[in-house]
Amino acid sequence: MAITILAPAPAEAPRRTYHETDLDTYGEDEDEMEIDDLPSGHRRSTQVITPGQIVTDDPQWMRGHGTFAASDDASSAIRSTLAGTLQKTNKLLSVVPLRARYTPEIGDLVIGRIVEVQSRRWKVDVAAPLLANLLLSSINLPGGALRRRTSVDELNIRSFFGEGELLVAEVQSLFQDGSASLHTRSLKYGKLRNGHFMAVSGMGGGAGVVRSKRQIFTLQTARGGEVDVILGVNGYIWIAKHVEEKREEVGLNRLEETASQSMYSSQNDEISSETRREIARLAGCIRVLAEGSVKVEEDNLRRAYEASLELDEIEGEVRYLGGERGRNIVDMVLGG
Amino acid sequence: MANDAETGPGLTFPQDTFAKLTPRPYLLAHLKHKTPVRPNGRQQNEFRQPTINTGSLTHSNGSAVVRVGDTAVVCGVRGEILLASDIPHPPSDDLEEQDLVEELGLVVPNLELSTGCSPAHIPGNPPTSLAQSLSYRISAVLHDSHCINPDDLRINYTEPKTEDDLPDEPPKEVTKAYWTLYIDILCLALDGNAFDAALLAVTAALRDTTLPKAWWDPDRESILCSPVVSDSRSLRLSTMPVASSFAVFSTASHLKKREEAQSWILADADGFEEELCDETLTVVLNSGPSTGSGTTSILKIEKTGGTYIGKDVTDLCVRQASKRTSDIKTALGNR
Amino acid sequence: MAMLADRRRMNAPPGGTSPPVFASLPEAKLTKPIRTRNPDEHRKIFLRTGVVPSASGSAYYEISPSNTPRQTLVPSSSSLKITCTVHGPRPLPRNAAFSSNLLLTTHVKFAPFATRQRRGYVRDSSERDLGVHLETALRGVVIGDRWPKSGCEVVITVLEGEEDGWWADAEEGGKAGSWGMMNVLAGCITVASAAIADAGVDCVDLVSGGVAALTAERNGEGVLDPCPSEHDIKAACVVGYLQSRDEVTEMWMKGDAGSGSEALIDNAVKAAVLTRTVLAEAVKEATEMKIGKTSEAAVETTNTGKGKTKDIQMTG
Amino acid sequence: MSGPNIALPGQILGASSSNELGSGTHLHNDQLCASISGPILTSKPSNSSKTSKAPKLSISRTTGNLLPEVGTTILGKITRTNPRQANISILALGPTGEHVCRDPFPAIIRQQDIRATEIDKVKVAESFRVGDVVRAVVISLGDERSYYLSTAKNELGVVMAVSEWGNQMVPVSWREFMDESTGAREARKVAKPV
Amino acid sequence: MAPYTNIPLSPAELSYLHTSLAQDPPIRPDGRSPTQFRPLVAETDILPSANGSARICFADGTEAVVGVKAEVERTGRKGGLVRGKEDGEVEGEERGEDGWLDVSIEIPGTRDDDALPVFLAAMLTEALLADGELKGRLVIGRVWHWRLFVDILLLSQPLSYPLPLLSLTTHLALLSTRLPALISQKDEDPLFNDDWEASTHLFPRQPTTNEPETKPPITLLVMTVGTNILFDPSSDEIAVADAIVAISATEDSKDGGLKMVALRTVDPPSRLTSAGVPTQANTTAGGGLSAEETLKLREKDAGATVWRPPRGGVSRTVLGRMIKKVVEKGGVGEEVLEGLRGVKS
Repeated sequence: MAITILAPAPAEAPRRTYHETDLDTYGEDEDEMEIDDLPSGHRRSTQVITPGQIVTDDPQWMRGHGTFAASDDASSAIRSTLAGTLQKTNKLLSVVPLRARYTPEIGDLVIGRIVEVQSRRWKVDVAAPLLANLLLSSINLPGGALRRRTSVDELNIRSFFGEGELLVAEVQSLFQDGSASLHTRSLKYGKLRNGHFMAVSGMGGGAGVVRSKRQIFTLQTARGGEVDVILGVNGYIWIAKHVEEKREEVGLNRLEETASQSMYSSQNDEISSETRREIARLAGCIRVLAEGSVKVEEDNLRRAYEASLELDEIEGEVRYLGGERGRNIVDMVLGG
Repeated sequence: MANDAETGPGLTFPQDTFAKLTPRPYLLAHLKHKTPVRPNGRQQNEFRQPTINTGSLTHSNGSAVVRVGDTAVVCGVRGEILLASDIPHPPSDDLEEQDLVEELGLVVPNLELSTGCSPAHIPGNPPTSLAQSLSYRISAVLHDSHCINPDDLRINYTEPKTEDDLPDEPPKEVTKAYWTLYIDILCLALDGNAFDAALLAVTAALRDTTLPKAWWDPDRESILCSPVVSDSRSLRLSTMPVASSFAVFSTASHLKKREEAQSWILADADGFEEELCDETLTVVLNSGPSTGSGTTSILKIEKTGGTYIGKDVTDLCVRQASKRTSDIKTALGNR
Repeated sequence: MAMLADRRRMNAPPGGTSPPVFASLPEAKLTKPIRTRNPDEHRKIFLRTGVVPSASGSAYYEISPSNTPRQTLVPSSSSLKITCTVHGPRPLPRNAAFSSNLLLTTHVKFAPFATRQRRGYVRDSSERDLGVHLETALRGVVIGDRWPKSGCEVVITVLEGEEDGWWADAEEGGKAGSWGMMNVLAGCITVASAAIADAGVDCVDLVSGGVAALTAERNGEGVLDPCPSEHDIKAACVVGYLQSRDEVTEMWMKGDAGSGSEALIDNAVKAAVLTRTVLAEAVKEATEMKIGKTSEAAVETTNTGKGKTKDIQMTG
Repeated sequence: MSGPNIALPGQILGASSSNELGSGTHLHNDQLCASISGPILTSKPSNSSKTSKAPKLSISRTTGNLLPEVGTTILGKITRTNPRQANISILALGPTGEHVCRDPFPAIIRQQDIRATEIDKVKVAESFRVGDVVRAVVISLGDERSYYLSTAKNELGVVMAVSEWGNQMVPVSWREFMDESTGAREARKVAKPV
Repeated sequence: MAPYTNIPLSPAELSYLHTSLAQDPPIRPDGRSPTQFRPLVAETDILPSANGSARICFADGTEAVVGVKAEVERTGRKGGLVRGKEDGEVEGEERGEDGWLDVSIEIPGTRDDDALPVFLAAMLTEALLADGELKGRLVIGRVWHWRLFVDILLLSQPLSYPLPLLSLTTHLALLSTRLPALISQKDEDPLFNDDWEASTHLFPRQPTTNEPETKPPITLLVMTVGTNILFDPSSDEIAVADAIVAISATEDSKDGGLKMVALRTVDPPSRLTSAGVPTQANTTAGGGLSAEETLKLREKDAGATVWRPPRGGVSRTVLGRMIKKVVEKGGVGEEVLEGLRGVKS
């Protein structure tokens, strides 16, 4: 059947991820916020606050992000500016939006796409409200650390990164306006090739990529060998064939040479059909996780991948992981 | 100074390159030469000879294609019907007959430059100020010269006698509708002096215009026309306006004293010369429709920019324009 | 029809005007024109390049009406007259982003006097649609990656457009099908290809336009280059065809071809092959002329180069 | 005219294995094809290049080069200067401007690309003035607007200049032009005559 | 989701996608089979004030709404020729006019006169008018006719080429469209029955089964990569398409199969992508090749190892195969129509 047409259904209630189940006791009472019971830190209440709603008028709390004090309220009242959930950090109350653009923070591992090439820097889309900067001086140049940055590099700037190209980088610093400055001065950062890009929502709210132990990991797939997954904190994801670095064969000086040869290459290596299929399967897993409002992180992804293989064995192989099959995978992931 | 010729390799540039890099000195060098001749090979007072083709557009009542050097203009005249009953403010009775065309807006000339005719006129934009002013100037010439006879545009109807009429009163003739002439001028290639070429195309197209026989059909309460060619009639132009434009090239600059400046009058400037000239003069002469007929009168003298053109120069230009006018009439008369 | 007043143009009288309505008179002898050509014969095409010197490339395309004597004021069969100018490759406008390819844009406009119904000066949707078709036909032909950071504008003015049907039929069913547009598109493709070649932009091939139709009068048998006033068209197809690669960059087909769609496409390609001979001839001729000119010019510069040098020095 | 053999775009010129790719051609299905219309030029393989043994086929461009490329020598006019760079409009391509551009291409000469030596001491204002005609070479396609040019060679630099008094000047040294009617000297990056 | 939707993909991505899709069988990024559509949610009769309406949305949030409104209009005459009484005015079947169908498309982020909505509207219009039946149904009499306004709204940013979505929604909306029943005589000033129950479907239905006897056409987007033919391409897939064709098909009243009524090639965006640089020609490592040598290298590579925008067009055989896949018995077109049959209001 070429086409599946579904009847419209009312919007599904947001799914709760397994580690949040212990919070179920909060917010049961619609009218009253049990702020005191809310644990401090990165846990949030499950109750949704709407813009303008009074969060509290208890004077013990301080106003954090996503809140404001209206002039005609009692001086202690705190109102929300967003639709989101409440988060408490000691005495600071902030509202975390349900869905928002990524807000860069120093040290974040992000994936970005070059939007504009300027004379000494690039403008990079990292799904944040403002474009990030990547300075020519913040990238690894072929030839190693000793190589001097000459004006020739400025003339060749487009051969490092051109418009549309993807890179993985770290947020080095933030500007006054909140935009990020990136760097790629590590061998694990740099230009991306040999794979597939996808975007889900990133840190800032909603399901999507979250900050976790590891953003970059390698998965041993069933048939397609090793596949690298890079989960950018900004919600941009790269799934690519794992390419072994040939460390042993070359000496120290030559290492730099080989690294530089491929460092800014846009030429893909040979990738087998099996690997491509596994990359597509992983992409499908990420998509069902995101659509099922489950956090996209290493453990969940591994579980989803296993689940998809299991389902293939039980129900026969289905390459397209959407609809019913997708929901089953999400259930299996949440089931642990 | 002779050794200077060897000083720079730049000085053996091809002519086109010279013209592009240093246009003013290039033109100046030509005009200051012992036997001055313009870069385009013409004499100072020499106009480009037009070629005129009429009647090539099948959907127009009249049309003309005019090529003047590398400037090419197409003009199509299309007649549509304006019902007298649709006119919101009917003309008052004391209106001079000859002003009727202008009053009712029966002639609608529009000049379009955005046809890709030159790199500077790329379509997709509203008409440039140049295009707007050219349309307006052509409209003004057509109205001021009264070259179109309002009677040619009337569609009259003789009302049948009714019983109320007095028996010996002559049958009453009323104008039920007017022909409106849409004059659409497209510049296909532009190399300077669009106005002369456009006006020439308009007059040639108007001379070529035939309007179908039209009558009021009382049953249908509308105007009907005859599709038969032999029923149609030509527009009779009572006068023929011809434009001749001149440009002034001057060495005047803020670094020089005014007396040291030199100036040249260039007839029918091309695109390259127009770029370098600030002062222009256009003379429109009006005369009888055919060769040698009627007296020639000055319809318009338009001058823009600069301070060089005085009484004497104007006089000279008018004389050259007069010669130009008779040339044009010969060219037109041949068809 | 009353047009919106446009302050930048001369406008129609406020009362609004309407095109003349013709009476059917016995002496007018109105007969629908009949195709006299063979079904696989193309009308004669006139094509010449280099008609607008100030443009990088240009061409003029004409199909003259097939029947000659004219007794009625409204022509029975239409003709096609198209001019095309190409500007570029040239630098992109100031605000444009970097592009590693040639950015080709097309612009198709009918002259106000191009069709029986007078057209306005602002592009209408059918003209924009033609522009998109033409862009599709041309983008596959130019080798864009050889012209980084540059743009190329293809501007087409249709001086005379093909009719959509016989004018006296028009009152019944209005302007049905707008079949004339397909002939106009085929003309636009051919003339643009000539103008692009004239401008010296790298192309993988010459692209020529061809039209074929299935008509009611010939049961199932297709005709090449249909003149809409001579037929009752059921389905028609335009292609932009690359003969040396046997590829199609643009195809536009509509109407009820039933099972004959494949034959219809083949016929359209046949028509495009016929146009291509004219196109190739015109491009070749123009190239020969240019070679002649440049060699002459080369001789001239060497002779006059010194003389001009002196002229310039005199101004110092 | 019994002119040369003219190729049309799309025309097959031969197998790509036995012919070397030249300008104005492209490859399609192992065939070398013309991509512009013009006379076919065949050049013998040069002995120095080891890679190509086949003759090189190219189509001569009747329109001349259309775009500046890296390595193209150009002629242009200075439109603006500031301490870091000079803005210039490219008006013609080729060492003597054989091909005139229909539209000017915007370009810049950075301060460090003006001279080959003593780069740090070079001042833009002592090298170019607005209106100077300059010969330069393209060193980069640059950003979305400007090409990057260099005059860091003897034969590159200002070839024609007008003095403050509006008179044509003549070059008198590698760094000066002179107005012969006033005798005044002005500093420039002078192109060495070739 | 991405704030800059019009940035091109990187050459490495394009190359990866293209080779994946060119495999046999093709590997689509979301694992679909070549003829598989993304699942969609559809319903009809969602706008009570319209004569007919429908809504379709994709899982990624793309959503389209179509409303059909019919108005009564006097049939006018513009120019041309009037036949005199002596000719004996032909009293025949009145034919509808193309101008009576008014399709307008609104896509967020584009203007009404942008190329995309103009092109899409023209394509949908010509498919609807192709067989002349629809406009014939708009005739009320000699003097009056219906004028049909089909307003198509894309509610979200177009994440992929929105044509199939809009076409399927339009199909459903027209199927559900009803016109009030006429009470007055043919050429009188028209008067209608205000009972909605008495209204008739624009596409008449069998009285017993309530199944439509004829159906409006559907327009499908088909793309090729190499020799593979893919249906309902996503935006990533379109970015590397060698050729894209929109094919409109409708049910053939004669044999119950499908027939093609319109076809248009769509300019593949892949032609405007930037080419990749082969590692050999990469200048970042210093040294590097001259401009001419780089060009030669790229030309010889011809997209084999790095991405190069496709050149030329599509062969006639591939075109023929695409048409066949849509209209053949048991082909994709039939399956789509079958799927749409199940949509309830």
